[in-house]
Amino acid sequence: MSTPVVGESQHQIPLEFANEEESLKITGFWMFLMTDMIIFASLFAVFAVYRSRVAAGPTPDQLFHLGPVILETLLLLTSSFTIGMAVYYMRKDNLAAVYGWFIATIVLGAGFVITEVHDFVTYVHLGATWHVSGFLSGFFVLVGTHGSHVTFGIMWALTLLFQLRRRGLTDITRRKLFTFSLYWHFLDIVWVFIFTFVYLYGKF
Amino acid sequence: MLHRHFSRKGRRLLALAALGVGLLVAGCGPQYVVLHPVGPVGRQELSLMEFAAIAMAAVILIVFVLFGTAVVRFRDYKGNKNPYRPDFHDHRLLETLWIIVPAVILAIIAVPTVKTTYALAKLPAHTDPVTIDVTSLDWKWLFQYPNQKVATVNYAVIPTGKPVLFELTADSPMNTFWVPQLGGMEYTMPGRVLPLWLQANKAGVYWGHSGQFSGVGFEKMFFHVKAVTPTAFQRWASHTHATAAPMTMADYHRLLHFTVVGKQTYASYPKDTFPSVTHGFSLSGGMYLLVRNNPNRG
Amino acid sequence: MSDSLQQHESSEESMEPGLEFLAPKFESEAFPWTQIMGYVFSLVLTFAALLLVINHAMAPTLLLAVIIVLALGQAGLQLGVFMHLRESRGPAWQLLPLALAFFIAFGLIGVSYWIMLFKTGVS
Amino acid sequence: MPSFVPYLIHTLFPPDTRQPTELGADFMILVSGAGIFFYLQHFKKWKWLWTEWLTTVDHKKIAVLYLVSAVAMLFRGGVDALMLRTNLALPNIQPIGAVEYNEVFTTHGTIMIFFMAMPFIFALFNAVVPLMIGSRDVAFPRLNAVSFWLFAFGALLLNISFVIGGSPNAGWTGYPPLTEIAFNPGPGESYYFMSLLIAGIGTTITGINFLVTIIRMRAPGMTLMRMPMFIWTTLCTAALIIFAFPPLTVALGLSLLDRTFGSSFFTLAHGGMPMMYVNLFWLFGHPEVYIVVLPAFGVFSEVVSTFSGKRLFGYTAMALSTVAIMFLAYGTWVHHFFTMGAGPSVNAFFGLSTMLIAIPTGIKIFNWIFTMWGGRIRMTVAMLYQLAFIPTFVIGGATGIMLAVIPADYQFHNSYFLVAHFHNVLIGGTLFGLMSGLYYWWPKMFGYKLNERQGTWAFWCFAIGFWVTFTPQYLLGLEGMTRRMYTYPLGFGWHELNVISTIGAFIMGAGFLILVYNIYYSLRFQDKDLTGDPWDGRTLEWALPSPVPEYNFARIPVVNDLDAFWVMKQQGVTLASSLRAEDVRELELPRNSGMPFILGLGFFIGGFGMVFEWWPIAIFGGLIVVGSLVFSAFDYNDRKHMPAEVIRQTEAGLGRLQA
Ligand code: HEA
Ligand code: HEA
Ligand code: CUA
Ligand SMILES: [Cu+2]
Repeated sequence: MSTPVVGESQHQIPLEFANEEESLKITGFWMFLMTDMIIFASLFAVFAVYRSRVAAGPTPDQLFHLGPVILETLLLLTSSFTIGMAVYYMRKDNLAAVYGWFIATIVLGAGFVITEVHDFVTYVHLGATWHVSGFLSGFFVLVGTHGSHVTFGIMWALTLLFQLRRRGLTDITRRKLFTFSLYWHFLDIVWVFIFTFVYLYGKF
Repeated sequence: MLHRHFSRKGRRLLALAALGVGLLVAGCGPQYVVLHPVGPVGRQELSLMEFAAIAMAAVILIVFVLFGTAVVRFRDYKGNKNPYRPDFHDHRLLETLWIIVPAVILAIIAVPTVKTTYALAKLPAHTDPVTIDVTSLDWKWLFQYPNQKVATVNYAVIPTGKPVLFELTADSPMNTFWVPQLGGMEYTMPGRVLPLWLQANKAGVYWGHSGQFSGVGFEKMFFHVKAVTPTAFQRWASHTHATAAPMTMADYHRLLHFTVVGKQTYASYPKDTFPSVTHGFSLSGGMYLLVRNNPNRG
Repeated sequence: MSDSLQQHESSEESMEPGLEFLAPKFESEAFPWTQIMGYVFSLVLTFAALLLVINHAMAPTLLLAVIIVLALGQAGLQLGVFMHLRESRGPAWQLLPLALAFFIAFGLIGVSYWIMLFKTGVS
Repeated sequence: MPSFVPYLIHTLFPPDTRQPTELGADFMILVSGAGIFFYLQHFKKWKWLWTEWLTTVDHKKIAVLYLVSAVAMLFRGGVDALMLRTNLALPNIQPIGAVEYNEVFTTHGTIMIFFMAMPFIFALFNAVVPLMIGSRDVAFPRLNAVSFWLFAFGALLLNISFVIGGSPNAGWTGYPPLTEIAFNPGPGESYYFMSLLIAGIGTTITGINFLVTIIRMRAPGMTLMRMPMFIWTTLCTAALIIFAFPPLTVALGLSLLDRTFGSSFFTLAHGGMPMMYVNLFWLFGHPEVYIVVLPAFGVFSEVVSTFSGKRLFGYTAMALSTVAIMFLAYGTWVHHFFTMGAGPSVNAFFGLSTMLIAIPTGIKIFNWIFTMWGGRIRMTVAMLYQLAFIPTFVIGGATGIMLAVIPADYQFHNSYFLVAHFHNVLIGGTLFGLMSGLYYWWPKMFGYKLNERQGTWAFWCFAIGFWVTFTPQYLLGLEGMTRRMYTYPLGFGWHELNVISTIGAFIMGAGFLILVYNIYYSLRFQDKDLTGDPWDGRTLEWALPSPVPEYNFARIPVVNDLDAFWVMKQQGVTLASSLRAEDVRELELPRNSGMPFILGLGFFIGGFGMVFEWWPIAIFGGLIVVGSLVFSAFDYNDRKHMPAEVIRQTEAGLGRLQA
């Protein structure tokens, strides 16, 4: 089905790019990531402006504890590495290794989400809901949007796991795994900025 | 000679149109408030407007002449003797020209624009302005005079020949404060005080209106600015302070209701009804109590 | 054999003059060194920022600038190492929009902030 | 359940929806709905509807769907406009009161921009972009259908607000705190936010789709600098969409959170900051106005060169100026709130960046004029719109520059001068462009031309009506009349000009009626166009028969120059004359799918539930959405084969296959 690519590079092109249509989807996914990036940028802009609008609520410094945040960062960075390894082994046609790294990614991601939810619940118990101030609204929505992206990613990964089991590494499942990895790394990048700009800067 | 006919008819039409517009604008009545400013702010804005309008007229003229010529000369009719030149599709000189000419025109407009923008942002030096705190409410205007201590609703009195500093805020959705004959508008926003200075050099009553839609009563947000001589102004202030009733907190809360009211005058007003820097930006209105009787719907 | 939606084969023939930098590059390695090094560096960058902040190592504005630079480094790392940024079939068209996206993203954050500072003139 | 029923009635049909106009609308909707139902039932067309239209992923059919919706929405928005103008015709007359007027101008603006201009543009994109670049489809056919259904259901959601629950009433810009629940209880504004969110997702997908289509799927040999100008503008529009819609999504989403879940983004209290919404909205809103005008520029570029019989003048400059406009469009948004006190430096910066746009736009204007220069201009309806466009748009642009003169804008802002400016560019630019494209590409889409004589009449009504309507509004602005007033007192001298303006609006309305009749008449009586090239066109879409077969190109053409088809005609080798039987191969085409429709329906149901805060319904809708996504993740069967023999027969039937 896949049209061969002309010329020298044919044997070097990974299978997920080899099929014209599947490779279109990768380009399309990059474009999607750009829109998502602007979404996050808008939320960052909101947060930047609202950072000092704490009304009667807590300031960032009073609110944040770095402990859980460092844990979340570690989990997410590691999962970014593991999904990178999954793609590496995918290109080596090593299905068993792909499984291993991929499942590790899902588990780490789940760990991230659980930690974050726990963290949020703590804040809410302290009375710091998003109703209280512009700052808290900005905070919860920025970080929460990232968190729900991760959650969505985990669900996506599960459907993908299922497809991998049924179909093995075809050009389509490869492309899907590859786009998933793009998504995941992208979330990692966003997190790094959240970590820096929300949490670390909050501790100034 | 079809195109001759066309262009003569066109010219006649053009002349007629010009006459019409000319009559409307040049002989314009006093209702063209933007064109009849009575103070330095409005006047500066008007002169920039005129300047830009002239520049734009030049641009429009150039385009229209070229466009008209092209259409008249190159229509597809039998016997059109004008050359058909399908390969005429690039011309370095022309293309440079229509980058440079607009750029120059824009530069000419841009310089005074920026200058005036900065100039209007500063109060004239060596003047002590009268300060008026303006709060837009649903759907009325509250004017408070921090120095004279009086307050009015839906009208303001200002001295002539002096800059007046309006400090604008809102205890309601946004509006803009606009008195066309004095000068341009500025938003009134909750949680923020924006300064706007205006000046009237001629005594008179000038109407103002909100420029930003704020619900069903928005259309009724007309108010008047009465410019009187400085002595008359002082007299008015002290007379009002002495004779009118004071505004209580309850009065203020009544003003917050979604209503349209007439002119009102108060001898004094509770502090904290206008956000001051020391108080942060919290009005004591308590808008949220009033949700129920909102006539925005039905 | 059947045609897909698009019949033409591409890659190098559609590389237009001036756009050579979009030529794709594919990575392949016998052992995942790049990935591992990428991981290590990402940890280093993160903890560097963390330590700087915890120790209040410099003046706040400078510190903010430094940790943002570190975050940008991290972003570059993820994009370059893990996201196979330059890979594509045909020209790597994602590069141009990506550059634009970064520009717009930072522009909109910075300029929004600038607007909301309200450096209103009248005083 | 007697206690349940009054509650339902009160929520769905609150008192303010029980007004004569709305009851009339209810009635019309019921009647036309019933009419459609019985038509389908009687002629047993349900299956046809489902297989041919609701599940289609063919870009040409999606184009038709977009077009039909856009014309319907032009009608809706136009009727709204006539209601506005009627109310303003004379001082203190109030055929409709304040409450309704506010709803009407809000829906007028929202519908015209989001549900008329946007789908109209997408109709043209879908109809011709793949054909122009020599491709068999867009990059993601199924997502293309998803886009359409998200748009359609978003539009439906906004449109039912008029009869169920209450319309939005805070302007097309929806500034808080007026849209906050404290000032705007009831479902109206939630409808606005929800429907724009849904349609916005669809639009974003369209942007991605066409961007990828254009950068990846051009025919061999069609380098960037050989792309037709319409493709350039589509490309830049798509890029604008990708980067402009996310801020809108955020602005709408945060407002919805404020309204429904009690967050404090734009509220009066709790440190909320309404201006941030304004900032985000215009971060989208300004690019948006170029999103709707760039495609029109593209149409004009095609039309002017076709009907002047000349290559587009200054092609390179045209392409680069499009790109320049795209870039600059992101950097000017603050000019919509110069009067919000951001300070002279911010204002000066954005005033200058705004003025800069005049340069690339001017390049375009002059290039169009010089395309005509030395040509032979054929006065078709499409070309008439082009001719009306140039002077109209230049004046609209010039008044735009006057608005960009910051201190002048302090006086112009939100006055009728502004209203006149933006109708001048939106109608003179966008609407005229869309009309031009409609007449130009209609034969390609449907296989016959629209009647030119009637088209000319409609054109003159639109053009003259336009000037009569909006010239007086400039003067009204100078008289100090502000926008969004449902009526005005006598004594300001505003009535004379308002009467004239209203008369003009009705002249435009007459134009619209003629247009509708023109479509109806042409459908019945116009001859079929058998050539596929009725205008002596220059670009690849005219190389195909009309209407175009499902697979577009039996064999993908090779492009050697700008105006590919023109060159082919010059050399005497068109696609029609050169296709041999052995060139035809079996094709793989996208397979129809019900998923996009179901997904859109899920969004609609979920959105409806959100609007009324009926959570079971909202969750149900959400589950449909998730279900369709999961389904399509596991659906590997999304293509179908079209045997070579079928294609050979089709082409032979069209007389395009060499024996
Ligand atoms: C199709 C839509 C469209 C287009 C193309 C434009 C084009 C432009 N617009 Fe307009 N605008 C709107 C739609 C559009 N606008 C809408 C809908 C609003 C209001 C929204 C609302 O509040 O509801 C608005 C509001 C608006 C404002 C805000 C005013 C206010 O709220 O106070 C401003 C201010 O700067 C502005 C400026 C401009 C400028 C400078 C251009 C320029 O792009 C124009 C450039 C073109 C030319 C200048 C003509 C051709 C050029 C030449 C012939 C070359 C030579 C020219 C010179 C040397 C000047 N517009
Ligand atoms: C592409 C966009 C577009 C288009 C095409 C139009 C078209 C028109 N607009 Fe619109 N307009 C906007 C976009 C547009 N507008 C926007 C964005 C706003 C701002 C909204 C806001 O403030 O939030 C606005 C606001 C606006 C106002 C200001 C309202 C106010 O501030 O109070 C006015 C007033 O005159 C107006 C008039 C018109 C008229 C007369 C037309 C005419 O061109 C319409 C022509 C009519 C038709 C095409 C159809 C006619 C229908 C029939 C003939 C059927 C008759 C049958 C029956 C009556 C049953 N518009
Ligand atoms: Cu009177 Cu101008
Ligand atoms: Cu704009």
